[in-house]
Amino acid sequence: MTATENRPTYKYVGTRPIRHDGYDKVIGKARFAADQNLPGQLHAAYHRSPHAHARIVSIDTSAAANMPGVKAIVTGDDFPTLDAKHPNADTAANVMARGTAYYHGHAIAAVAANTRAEAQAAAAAINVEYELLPAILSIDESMADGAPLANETNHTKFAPPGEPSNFSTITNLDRGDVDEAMEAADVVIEREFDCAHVHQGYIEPHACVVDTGPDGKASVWCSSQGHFRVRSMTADVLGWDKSRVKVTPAEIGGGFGGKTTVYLEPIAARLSEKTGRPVKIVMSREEVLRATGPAPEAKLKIKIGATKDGELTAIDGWMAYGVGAFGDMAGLIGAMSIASYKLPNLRMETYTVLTNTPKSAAYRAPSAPHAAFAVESVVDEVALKLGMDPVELRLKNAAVEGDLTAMGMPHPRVGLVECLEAMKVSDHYTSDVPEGAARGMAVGFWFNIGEESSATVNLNDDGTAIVLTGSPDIGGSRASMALMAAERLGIDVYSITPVVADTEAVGFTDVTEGSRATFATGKAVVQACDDLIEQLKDRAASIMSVDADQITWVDGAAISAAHGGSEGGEPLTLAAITAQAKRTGGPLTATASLNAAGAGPSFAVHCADLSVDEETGVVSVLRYTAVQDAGTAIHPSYVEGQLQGGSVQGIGWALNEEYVYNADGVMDNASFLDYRIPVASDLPLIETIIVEVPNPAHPYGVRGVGETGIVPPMATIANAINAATGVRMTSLPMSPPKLLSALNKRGK
Amino acid sequence: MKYAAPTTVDEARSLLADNPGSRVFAGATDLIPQMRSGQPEPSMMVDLKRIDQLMAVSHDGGHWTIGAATPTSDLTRNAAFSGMFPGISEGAGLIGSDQIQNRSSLGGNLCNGSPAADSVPALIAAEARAVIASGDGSRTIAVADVVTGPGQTSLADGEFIVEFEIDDAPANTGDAYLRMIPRTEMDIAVVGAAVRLTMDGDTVSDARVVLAAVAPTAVRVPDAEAALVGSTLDDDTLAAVSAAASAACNPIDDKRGTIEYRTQVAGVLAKRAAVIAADRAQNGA
Amino acid sequence: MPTVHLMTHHRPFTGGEAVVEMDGGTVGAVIDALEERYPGLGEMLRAGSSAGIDGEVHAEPEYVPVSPDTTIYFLAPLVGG
Amino acid sequence: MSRTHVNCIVNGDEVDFLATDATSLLDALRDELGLTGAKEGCGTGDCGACSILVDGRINCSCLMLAPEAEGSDITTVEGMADGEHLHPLQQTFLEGAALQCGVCTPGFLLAAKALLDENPDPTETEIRYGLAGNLCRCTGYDKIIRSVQEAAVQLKGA
Repeated sequence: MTATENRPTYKYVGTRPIRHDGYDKVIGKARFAADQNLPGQLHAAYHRSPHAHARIVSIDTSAAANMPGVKAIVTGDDFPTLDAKHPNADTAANVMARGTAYYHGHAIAAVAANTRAEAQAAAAAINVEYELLPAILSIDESMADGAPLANETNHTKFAPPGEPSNFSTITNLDRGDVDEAMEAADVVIEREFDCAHVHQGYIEPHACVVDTGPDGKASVWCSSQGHFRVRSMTADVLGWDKSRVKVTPAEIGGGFGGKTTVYLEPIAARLSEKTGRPVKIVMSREEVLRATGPAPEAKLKIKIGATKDGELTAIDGWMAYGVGAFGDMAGLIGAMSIASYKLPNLRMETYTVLTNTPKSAAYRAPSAPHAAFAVESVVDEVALKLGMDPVELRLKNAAVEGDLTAMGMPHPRVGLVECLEAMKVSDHYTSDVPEGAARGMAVGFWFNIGEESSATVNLNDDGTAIVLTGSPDIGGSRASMALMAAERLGIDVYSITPVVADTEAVGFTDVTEGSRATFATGKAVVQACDDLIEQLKDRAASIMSVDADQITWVDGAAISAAHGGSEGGEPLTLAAITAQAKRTGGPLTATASLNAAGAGPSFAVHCADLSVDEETGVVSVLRYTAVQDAGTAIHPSYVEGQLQGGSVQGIGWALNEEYVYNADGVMDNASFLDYRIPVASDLPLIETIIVEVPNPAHPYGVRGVGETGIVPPMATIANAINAATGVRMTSLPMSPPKLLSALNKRGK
Repeated sequence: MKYAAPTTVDEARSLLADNPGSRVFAGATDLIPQMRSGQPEPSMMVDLKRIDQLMAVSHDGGHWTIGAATPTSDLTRNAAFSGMFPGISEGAGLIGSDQIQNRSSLGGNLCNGSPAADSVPALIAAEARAVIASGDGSRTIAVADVVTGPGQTSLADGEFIVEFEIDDAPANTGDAYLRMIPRTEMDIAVVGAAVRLTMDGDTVSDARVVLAAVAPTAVRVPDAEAALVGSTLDDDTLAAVSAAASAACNPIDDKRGTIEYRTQVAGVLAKRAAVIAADRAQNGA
Repeated sequence: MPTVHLMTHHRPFTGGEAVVEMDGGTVGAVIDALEERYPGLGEMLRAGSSAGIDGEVHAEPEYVPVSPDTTIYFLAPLVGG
Repeated sequence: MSRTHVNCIVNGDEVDFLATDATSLLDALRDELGLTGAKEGCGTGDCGACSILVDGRINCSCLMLAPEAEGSDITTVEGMADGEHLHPLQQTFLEGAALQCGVCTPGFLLAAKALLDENPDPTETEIRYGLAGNLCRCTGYDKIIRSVQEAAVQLKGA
């Protein structure tokens, strides 16, 4: 269902057409990266580090080079070393080790051969001599005084130049007087939390095919959330101009932030250059888990003070995010994502630390889920202690326009209160808790981002249209682009063909991340359509022999005031004008490019009913509802899908997903058998309520919806488990062994 | 690696004898993932699914005969078999997804040698026998004697299981298999428990309790069986069953569960399976 | 004069001041002026490349015009997944 | 490397191909026959993206050796539609927005077809367990389950 604030009624926006790319996806015709093949292509495979941290003394490729079918081998020596300040220096060091392996699974060498089996056999035959270095395998080890360095090239960001460090950021946020406020508080709750590494878990492993020609130009087909970023990263890692790399986006089989960087493309490009043949690389699932992603692990302490009538007066926190072997800002972003409450007094001490584990990658609202798990668990305890309804307590403190976020900036118009009100009256929240079950709820926030986008809209002479954008479609964005163009131009949504164009066919566009595609790229589409409407009015003026300022554009047609305006005269439809395009000045086409400001933050409120088998620690989620402010839902089905998908990823994170490392830093569960993402039988239907508080910075009010849905589930589940058992779980995942152990200790 | 698909048991014997390093397979649902994770490839994979005898399920002469390569979905779909041995059917039906069920077999599940194999405890509780092609003839041993340790069996090179024999369950007998997994499907058992009870009115006259995933092999729990026999499954009995099951555990800590967890939950599942088995013995499956 | 709000890690450069006033016709000009008064701060503000300007978040706001009543919040670069 | 000649029926047509004995049926379908609808998500039978029907039963083609297909009757997602008419499951998946990225969709469609072929009137729980061998990371399964329910209704009415 949708809870809509006063917003205009649209003809196409808010409808649910079958997505344009859907047909190919249900008949097996859609081309994902691994489905691409080129004549004469080779297959490449990796030799990866068996150690979590080791100096590479020597690499002997001679035996491998003489094996059947082998055409070329590359190592770190085949790539330039980028200056430490280069924005892609870490990416370059991650895609192929230079001198040091920083985690188990770090790429050491790659082999191209006639078949994948030959490449794998040769990769295994590469002989590498290592000198073991001390491996840092936890946040505590990394932060300990005198700890060995996880990566000797790392320096702390935002700090004066100094010695290498295990800290990527050490930053604080503060306002007000936290100590005084805690002193004055009637209730103070403090808890410590920890969160294991989790993976984005997209079903499609990373894959690419690259053909580097004799002219030195590389054509790349790959699975990515941003082919322009693949272009720039591939070029940078190889030391090439961007014009040497053309990236054609394949259909992408899930990303969730994990496909916002490169792993394979520069390696395939170099192998292809060396062999003169196209090179295909497809990761195995094991490689995906060992060498890509994951989201950071974290340890957090959160202390909240409140008055006896439920006003949250102060928050004092400590957060450390472990981001793997290369720098990041996860700790700072985690703290900045505390934005749901007024909280006049705030102090956050944050750290981003390195460990000898894979370089972490973005995962849906990156860093916010960890922080929300901690904060929303403590807020739940405050409500319990005060005997207040958890929704009422949150309504009393909910941030509204003008309230400060943790990073200090005031909120623009946001919809948290509306989401809480929608939850309060929802069928779920107003229903009785089922016998033997318990209920929990929590809220979540994500900033959403703008960034650069381009769009080109071409009108065909029969009045149909092509919409070209540079935003890979990871969950229905082509349909959204077509809906916005249809709305603007006043033509049927199925007369529009939305296309994700390659890097040489459309203007630069940033990655599909940060819930920005429908917001920022959508804004570019609308701008291009507005440009076309001006052109159409000019053409209509010519056809009608009136001045252009006499023409208005209404519902897909030009109306001439000189002919009586909307009251009289025949409207000239878009198709009637495009039919005359050749006679009135040529093709009708428009391009818009922008760096979109004003991304609208999005809030979500989730509620779960669950039962706990107190003898085994198994949690069964019985009912789940996700409420979220979408601004405006362009295609409500895919907005619901984002809420549902984010919720379920969060439920998996809450209950079972985790990287299990052994004492040597080797991931023990690198398969979909033992890295347990939720299966269909684990779940109930996920009910959704879309709240629409339009974002004034978007022509249709879009906020972006992709990310916020993963923020509330962990605390929602933890709060419900607490309600069911009286046990406050503070460690993710809340897996059966951990929950049973906590239940055993209950009351002791 | 070569592939061969013999159509007779004798043909399979010859292939194994003539090709050192060869292995038989049915569903390969364990074998292929093991090969992909870097374990050495066999020189030859001998596909047993084209031998009719290994794909047949029959019931006569007071016992069931189940071809070792028969897909477990054939067993779970077999109403007569599932009616007599709901616990065996339950265990067989828990080996992975529907996709896996159409490939996985009792022979493969047993000979993979995993202590967590879901179909094994109830087979042991039913005192099932494995008929093994051996040399030019065959030998028959208890299913309980096939697996000797993780990944290890008592089968010699060139031997393979042809079929399983399970005597009809006596009157007023019921069995049940429960396992604990973190998700609801697709996982390997963290703990499994099979119980088979024969009832005389409200009193247990015969009992078998077998646990999975808590020791190097599936284990029978004589103390739990002793506690059950002669009881009416009162609370004290169930507590004793639980305690005996936990005491029989010798598990490991791994990615799937801790020693503490496995030990405790083994007791819980044994107790719960006993209640279900008794109900089935008295009221039918 | 535009009001500039700084994050905690910027404040060592300003002697702890969280809010400063600084003239300039664009965000870039404001940053240049801040660098002149607080050496080192400018580089840091450009490295952290987002700013909230009168309620809207801008990425790399160098040439965004500011007026005397503009409020600027310098932020860490925001990303997404 | 010697290769085996395999004859089978795929989507109603008699076909033959050559594959090494270690080749998975999935790779043979994709690389030898050009049928790339089935995907490799894990290679270990844990995700179901490679699901196909073999003699009417749902199987993970990544867990089958190519020569095992000899003589069998295989259906891939490319063979689900009847000419220009989509299978009701394909239509309800489209209308119900049951796919986001779409990479798991072929496997889900075939697993759902196998489920409904055997059980035309499944409960929600039966659908969830029947599809538990297919992982989807985008949708949270909600719209997939609803679309299968809708297809079941349509198929019964047909």
